Amino acid sequence: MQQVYLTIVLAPLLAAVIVGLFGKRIGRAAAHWATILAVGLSCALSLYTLVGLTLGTVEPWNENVYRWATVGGVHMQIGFLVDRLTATMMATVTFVSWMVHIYTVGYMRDDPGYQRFFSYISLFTFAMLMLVMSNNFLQLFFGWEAVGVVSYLLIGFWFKRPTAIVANMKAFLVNRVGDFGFLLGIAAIVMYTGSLDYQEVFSHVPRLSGQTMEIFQGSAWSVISIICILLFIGAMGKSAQVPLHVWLPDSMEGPTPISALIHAATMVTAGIFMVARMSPLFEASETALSFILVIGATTAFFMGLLGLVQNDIKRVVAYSTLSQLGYMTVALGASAYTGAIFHLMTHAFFKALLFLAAGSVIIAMHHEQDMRKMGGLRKYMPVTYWTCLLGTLALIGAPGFSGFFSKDAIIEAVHASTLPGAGYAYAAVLSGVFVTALYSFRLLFLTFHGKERMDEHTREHLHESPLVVTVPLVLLAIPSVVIGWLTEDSFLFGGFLGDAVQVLPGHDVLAEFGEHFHGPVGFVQHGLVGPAFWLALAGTIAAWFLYLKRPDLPGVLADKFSVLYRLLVNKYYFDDFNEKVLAAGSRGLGRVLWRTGDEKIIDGALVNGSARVVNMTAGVVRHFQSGYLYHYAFAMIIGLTMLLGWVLLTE
Amino acid sequence: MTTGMPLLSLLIWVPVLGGLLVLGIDDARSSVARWTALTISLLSFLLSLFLYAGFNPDSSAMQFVELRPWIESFDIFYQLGVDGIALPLILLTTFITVLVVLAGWEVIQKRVGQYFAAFLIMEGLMIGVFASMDAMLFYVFWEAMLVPMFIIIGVWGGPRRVYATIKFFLYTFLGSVFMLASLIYMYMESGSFEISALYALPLDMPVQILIFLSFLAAFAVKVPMWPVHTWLPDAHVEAPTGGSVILAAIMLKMGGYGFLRFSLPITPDASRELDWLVIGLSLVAVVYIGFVALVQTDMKKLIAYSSIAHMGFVTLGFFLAFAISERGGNMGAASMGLQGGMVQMISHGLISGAMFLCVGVLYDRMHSRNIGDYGGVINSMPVFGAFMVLFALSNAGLPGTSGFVGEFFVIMASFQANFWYALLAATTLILGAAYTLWMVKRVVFGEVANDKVAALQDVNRREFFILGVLAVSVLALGLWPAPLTDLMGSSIDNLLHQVMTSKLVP
Amino acid sequence: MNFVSPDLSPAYAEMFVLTMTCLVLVVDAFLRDSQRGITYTLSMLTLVGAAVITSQFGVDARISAFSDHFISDPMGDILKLVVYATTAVVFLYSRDYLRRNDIFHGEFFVLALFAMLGIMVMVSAGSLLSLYLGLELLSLSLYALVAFQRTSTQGAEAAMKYFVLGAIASGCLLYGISLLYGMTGTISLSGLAENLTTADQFSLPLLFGLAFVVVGLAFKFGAVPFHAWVPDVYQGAPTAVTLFIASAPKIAAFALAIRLLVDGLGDLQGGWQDMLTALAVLSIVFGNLVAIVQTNIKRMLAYSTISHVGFILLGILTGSQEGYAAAMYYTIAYVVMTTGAFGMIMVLSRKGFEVEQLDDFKGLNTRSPWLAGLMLMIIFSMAGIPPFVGFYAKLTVLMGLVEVGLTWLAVLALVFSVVGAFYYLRVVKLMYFDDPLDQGKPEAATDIRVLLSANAILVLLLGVFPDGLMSLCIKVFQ
Amino acid sequence: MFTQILFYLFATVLVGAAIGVITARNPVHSVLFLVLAFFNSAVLWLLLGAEFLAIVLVLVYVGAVMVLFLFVVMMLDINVEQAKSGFTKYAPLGLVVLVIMAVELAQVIWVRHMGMISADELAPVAADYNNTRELGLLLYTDYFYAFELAAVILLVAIVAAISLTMRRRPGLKAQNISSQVSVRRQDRVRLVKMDSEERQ
Amino acid sequence: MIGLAHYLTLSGILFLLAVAGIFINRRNVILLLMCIELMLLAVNFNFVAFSRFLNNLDGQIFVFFILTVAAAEAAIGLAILVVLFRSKNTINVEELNSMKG
Repeated sequence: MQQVYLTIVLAPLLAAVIVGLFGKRIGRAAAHWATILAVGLSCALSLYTLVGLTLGTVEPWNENVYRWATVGGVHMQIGFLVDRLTATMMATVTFVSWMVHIYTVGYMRDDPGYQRFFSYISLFTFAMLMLVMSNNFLQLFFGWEAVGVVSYLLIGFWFKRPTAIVANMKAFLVNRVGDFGFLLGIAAIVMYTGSLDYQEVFSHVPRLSGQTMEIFQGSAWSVISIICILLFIGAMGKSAQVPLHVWLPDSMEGPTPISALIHAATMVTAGIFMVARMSPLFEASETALSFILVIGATTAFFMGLLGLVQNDIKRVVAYSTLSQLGYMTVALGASAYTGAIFHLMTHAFFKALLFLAAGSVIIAMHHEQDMRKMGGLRKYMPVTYWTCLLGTLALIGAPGFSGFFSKDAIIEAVHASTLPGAGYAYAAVLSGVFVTALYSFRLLFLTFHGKERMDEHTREHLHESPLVVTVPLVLLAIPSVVIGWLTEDSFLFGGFLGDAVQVLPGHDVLAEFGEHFHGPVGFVQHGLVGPAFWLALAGTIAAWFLYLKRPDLPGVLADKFSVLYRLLVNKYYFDDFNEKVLAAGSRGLGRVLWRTGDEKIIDGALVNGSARVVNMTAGVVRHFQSGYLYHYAFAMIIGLTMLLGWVLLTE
Repeated sequence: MTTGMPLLSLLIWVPVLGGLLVLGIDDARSSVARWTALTISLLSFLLSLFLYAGFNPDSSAMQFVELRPWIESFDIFYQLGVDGIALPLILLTTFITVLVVLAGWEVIQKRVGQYFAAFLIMEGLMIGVFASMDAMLFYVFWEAMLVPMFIIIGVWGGPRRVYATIKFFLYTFLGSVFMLASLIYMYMESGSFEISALYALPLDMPVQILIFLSFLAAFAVKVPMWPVHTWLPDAHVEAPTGGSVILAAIMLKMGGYGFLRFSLPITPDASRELDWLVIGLSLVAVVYIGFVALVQTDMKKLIAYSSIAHMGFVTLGFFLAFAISERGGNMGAASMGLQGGMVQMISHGLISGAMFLCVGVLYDRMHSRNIGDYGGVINSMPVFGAFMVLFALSNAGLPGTSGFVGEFFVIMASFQANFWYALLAATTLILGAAYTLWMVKRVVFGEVANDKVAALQDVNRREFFILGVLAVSVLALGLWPAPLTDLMGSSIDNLLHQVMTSKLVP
Repeated sequence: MNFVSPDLSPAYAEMFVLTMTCLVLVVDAFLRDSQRGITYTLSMLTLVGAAVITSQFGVDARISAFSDHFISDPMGDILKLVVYATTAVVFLYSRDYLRRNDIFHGEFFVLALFAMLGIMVMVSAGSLLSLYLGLELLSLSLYALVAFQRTSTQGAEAAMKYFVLGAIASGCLLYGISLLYGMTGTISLSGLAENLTTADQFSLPLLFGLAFVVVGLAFKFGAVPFHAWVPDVYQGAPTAVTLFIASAPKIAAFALAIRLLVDGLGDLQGGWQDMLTALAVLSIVFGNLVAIVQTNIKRMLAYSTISHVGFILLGILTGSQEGYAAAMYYTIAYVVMTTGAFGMIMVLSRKGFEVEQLDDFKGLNTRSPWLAGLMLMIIFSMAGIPPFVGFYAKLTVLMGLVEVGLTWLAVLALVFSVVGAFYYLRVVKLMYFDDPLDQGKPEAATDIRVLLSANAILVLLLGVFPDGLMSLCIKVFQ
Repeated sequence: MFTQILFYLFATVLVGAAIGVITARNPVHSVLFLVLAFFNSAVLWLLLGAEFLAIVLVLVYVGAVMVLFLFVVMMLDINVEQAKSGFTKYAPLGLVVLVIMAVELAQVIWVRHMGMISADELAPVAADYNNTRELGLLLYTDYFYAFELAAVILLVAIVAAISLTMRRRPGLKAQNISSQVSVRRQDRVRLVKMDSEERQ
Repeated sequence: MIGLAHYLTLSGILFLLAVAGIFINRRNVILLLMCIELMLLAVNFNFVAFSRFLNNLDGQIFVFFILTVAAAEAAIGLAILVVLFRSKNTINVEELNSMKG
């Protein structure tokens, strides 16, 4: 199987390298064919693997490919761990990626950086696969940063746009903050287990659970909690959890396929995947789980709220992504790892769908993204509209749609959780459902329904997107609708992920939950009576009322609750804080250290100062050489006197 | 082990004598000078490959040993040899020199022969430093190096070159005279300048501390460590591209090498006693310099500051062993720290060299190093932009590039020494990315800033080759550092053993 | 009382030089100005002959002659050979220079040879009297040489200063000698040494005598605070004379120190060590500092000499054989470097263009890369940068210091050599980094160029292979 | 007793003469005071029994060297008024140094010599002792080498004096081309930096 | 009796006066030359006295040579003086400072 896995990983890389280096020479068509074929191959093989693993025809795989380095007795390897969890991720990643590749052919048709774009997204696929298929922390970190870099490149794809190149730097730096914690977490792991290999590390967990370390003098911190929290800080960066979420909305500066691929479906879920992968570790630390729970819940609710006031179509989707990532994180905190992964998967499909639909709209609107200038697009772009509607329904968790299964499972899991913070989390995710429905339908109504608010010229050219755009929409809409039916049972309750996810018996909220329900139908029945469904419905109705029935109301509300409104519009002032306090502070500090520390004190006072002192002394001393004979003689006589005096004194 | 050929001597003297040869070629025949210089540098590179081929990485002993009497009156020998610590640095030296010769190919138009001669002579002397097994021989090479560097910066440098080069010279000279005093003192105690004899010399704690401090003065200036770093930005800014490259890629490594070869094994107890000092200064370098780099407006200065910060990792990695052993930690981690420092040196050699070459490429076209004069370079120079971004990312320690490896090892190791060490060291993840990418953002990306930028020509074949070779090495080392770490492994372990053995007289 | 005819063989060289000098004097008196070449050739022959004789009659161990007034030993032989070589180099460098300045007179050669004879006498002195006479022979010739260019106001002024201060110094020296004589009753160095072993070493009059003697010695060296003549004489004298004064007499001063302090007053080491320490420290500090602010190259080199003298004194004050050897090595290295430096100044001078100011070195690398390269080596050698001989000179001295436990002095000396590096670097800076003020190419004769090259390359070669000279110096003190 | 009186008498005059040498305004007076000092010294040396040296001092020194001095002083015809500048502000410092030195010398001669300089009696001499003869014997045997050197020194003095002072054609006002050509810019042209004048 | 110390004292006074003459007076150079003669006289006193009290003729021989050398020295000194006067037209010590620093 190693060849298969290597092929899965290397095919996109190879395509990326070829297209990247020789893109200009081989031309556009060759570029997209090369990458699409390569990623398609990966996708096919990933599906083959997934199916094989599901059916049991393929054994889980955990072997090293090559030795990266051996340092200080630690063997650092590059290798693959392929089990059902990995395979699920592989399949999701490659499938979404493949769709995006195809979609890009249409979306980027006229862009001068066509080849470069294909190279990047192929490279991204490679990096993401390295991340998910890794069997050790080193490679995980490699993939982790590599996806970050590709994301950096892609957000800044239109490098002429000032906003884009600010956004990509911001994305990279904020991610780096997360990685900072992540790397320290890895360091802690190496310290306490002496290994980077997952299995070996996990085998040390029982030994570690009692250990403490001193961070401040005399304080004892649980080692495992420290490790988990540090790792989770990494996940917060990558999966855009509060307060490291600030980069994600800005990342919408990148082309839409990127938003779909990276900033909705795959990269941002890396953190979720990572925590799930590390479940044996996280299970050992309730502190860390509580922390995750609270962070996730905060993100889920408060980021959703921001979606309400955004006018940029992609930004709404982006905030929705943030909020959904919060849901996944909450699931992790509640030990419902499978729930998180399940939501990850469903979300990947419907969110990619939503993004691509938004992209389709944007194409039609000639790269206009402001929803206030849209409206009534339904009749011009029916395919887009219908797929978008399906995606929206999935997102808000309409019963029967894929999002319903995963989201309900999460809500129930949180409900069942007994960890500190679970109550807050439950309240947050429930209210989140309402908010989700509200902003989702707000988007739908503002875009596709109501008055046509675009200018004449645009209206005349409105038409449905070409097939390369709509086909992926349709292909993504299918799983968005049905995947829950197909997989819910085995995924959530059937132990599909097997040993890949470990849950302590006391934490196993999903199992508890699963005992009451049997099959998707049961699940749907349960959902119809739960509070979530009613909240979603309420949200939908509210959206209808506010944006179709009384379009003047939102403005009135905004005036009335202007404090709250400004808070939301300014995104809780996170950006301002970062820009005005952190960034400006750093620059100010740097300037002080440079101008004062380096230039004034070290260089000015010490280095040049001593040079000046030497020079001044020399300037003074030279006057002893006055040119007068009697001074010279005097000096000699004084010297003589000194010598004689010295003899007298020491004798 | 010995191939019968005095390979190390050849490596030292071929470039030196070749340099003298090139020196004799007058300006009228500058292309002869260029080709001769290139041939000689390639020859040295080839020789160093032979060295690599014949090296046995499993042995920690000195290999390719040559021993000849030199100054018999004082038992000073012409004694050469390499171990796993010196060899990579020698390879780096010969490799970079080839690139530097190429980099100066068209750019240098005045006193061509002298220019290339200076670099070739530098090369020989630098190899001499790495290959010396006799402390006095080491010192002679160490100091002699100042002369060509002084000339390089001063003759082909920028407008403030005089200030920069004299500052550079006096700074480093002042640092190394203290080392000389220590060496003489130890000679008086042991009767030999042989480095291995100095290892075996028992020393009292107060003496060790003095010796340690004097070594610190020499090496810290070279590395350079905060607060004796201020010569570096000036020197870099004023030096011609080739000079900056050599300075950053190799000369800074001398300091690190000195710590490994002298400070740690000769004064292990003082190192243990004063490890906080070095670690503290290293961390200051990482954090403080990181902030300073952030606000630079001159590209070369920015890279120079980034060099200081990166070299902070080297010294940090070297001195972790004591804290680790005091915590009863795993000595593997100590070795990881040392290895990390070494890898960081090699990698920094490649990356900083590449960064300076990139700036050189721009400078040759625009005659400005000011970040504000650029913007949107990638529009007119896409290939160059790609290289620049790649090197910038490696500079920021991206996994998969060599810049990551050393930092990774050092952070791993420092965590085992002290949580806070690791925490501060890891800030480089953020700061390093911040200052590098911010520069990239302002220089490479964006709308074309002005007509001059719009008129820029993309890299030519020669430049493409240089940057390409460096890019490949940076990636190769990042994706598979094992060959390098294996090369050093046993020597590092041997060194660690030496460092952990107290020399105090019981 | 019968007259015992003394064995003259140890002094053959001196006799030869004296005879030849008289011959030169007489021959020159009958020559027309256009025939001065003969004087020059004869003087060179004198040196060659002296070298042959000295090497032929060289001794392996110390012998004394002329009732102990004369000593012949290996150190003396080596020093004499160096002096011959130095003088020859001086003559060669000076020839064109003298011609250009219309002072190509026989007296120059005669006086220089007399001065050299004085040095030889000092080198071989076995008593305080012959030391004194040798010193005066040297000094009187030098006084005259400094004023030799009679049209030069500065030369006369310098000569006057040199003369007055020199006379004061020899007055002090004599006063010291008189005290030493009074306390020991002998003026022979060996007798002095013999009497001192029994005498009370801490007797105040003896130490006073020592102090006075040290003054004379320090003056000859040009050590601070008895250095004041050095810059003025270096600047004021014609460069040819400066070259001579800067080189050969330093060997005499070294010999004076060894003969007087080591051979004669070795037992008073406790006394003179401290005195020399003070002088050395002052010299190194003052010389290096004031050199920084100089604009005249000759004057700068004068201060540089003062600092070098400090190093030589450091070697002597160790009181160990290694230290003496180091000082000797340093002295010889210094002489090699300084002849090169002044030789360069003369080579660069042209008819009507005297290189005096540091700025005259500007852009030398563009005008003549080869000469610039040579000067570079000399300058870096003076700064003590390996692989040039100046480094090893410093190194041996420092090793001597550390060996006797004077590490602090070593460190101090090192730190100030860093300060000193600054003004040396400035010369390199002028030559390499600056643009030339004029484009004229140096027009020195081929033999002078060859000699200059050899001189500078010797600076390098002695650095790359330092052992030969070093072991020679060590051997003579064993 | 008589010798004591003689000693004090001549010593006093000697010191007085020495003071005269350094304080006389007119150089001619100084020379004459110096001559007086030498005469007194010669007498004191006679008291010590160094007859030969006493005679030499008078004959050689006073007779030749001092005359030479006088000659030069007269020849150069120095303006007495111009040369009269007296003591300067450094004089107090100089006096301090002198006092210190005097104290130091007094220490070694009178206070702390530890008996080494306390000899009161001249060594007795034989009846047929002839100072000149004894010196002569030594001079041409043991001091043969030194004697030769002294001769060389005198030769040097001759050569030097002649070469320095002999002018081949006195009074010739010839043009010195070399010195004209070698004039440097800074010897001739003085660049003066001035503020430009205010416009009226 | 008149002892050795008396002579040494006398010599010391002469020496001091010579020194004083050198740097207290700032008149012409000839005076400096005379002070040097005075200094040598002091030295000679020392030698003669020591020689007599030690009953050792070396000292007197030394004086003989000092006298010789002093004569030569005076000749050269005066010759330089003449040269100086010719070129500068002054022998005022105050004006001999064209080189300094």
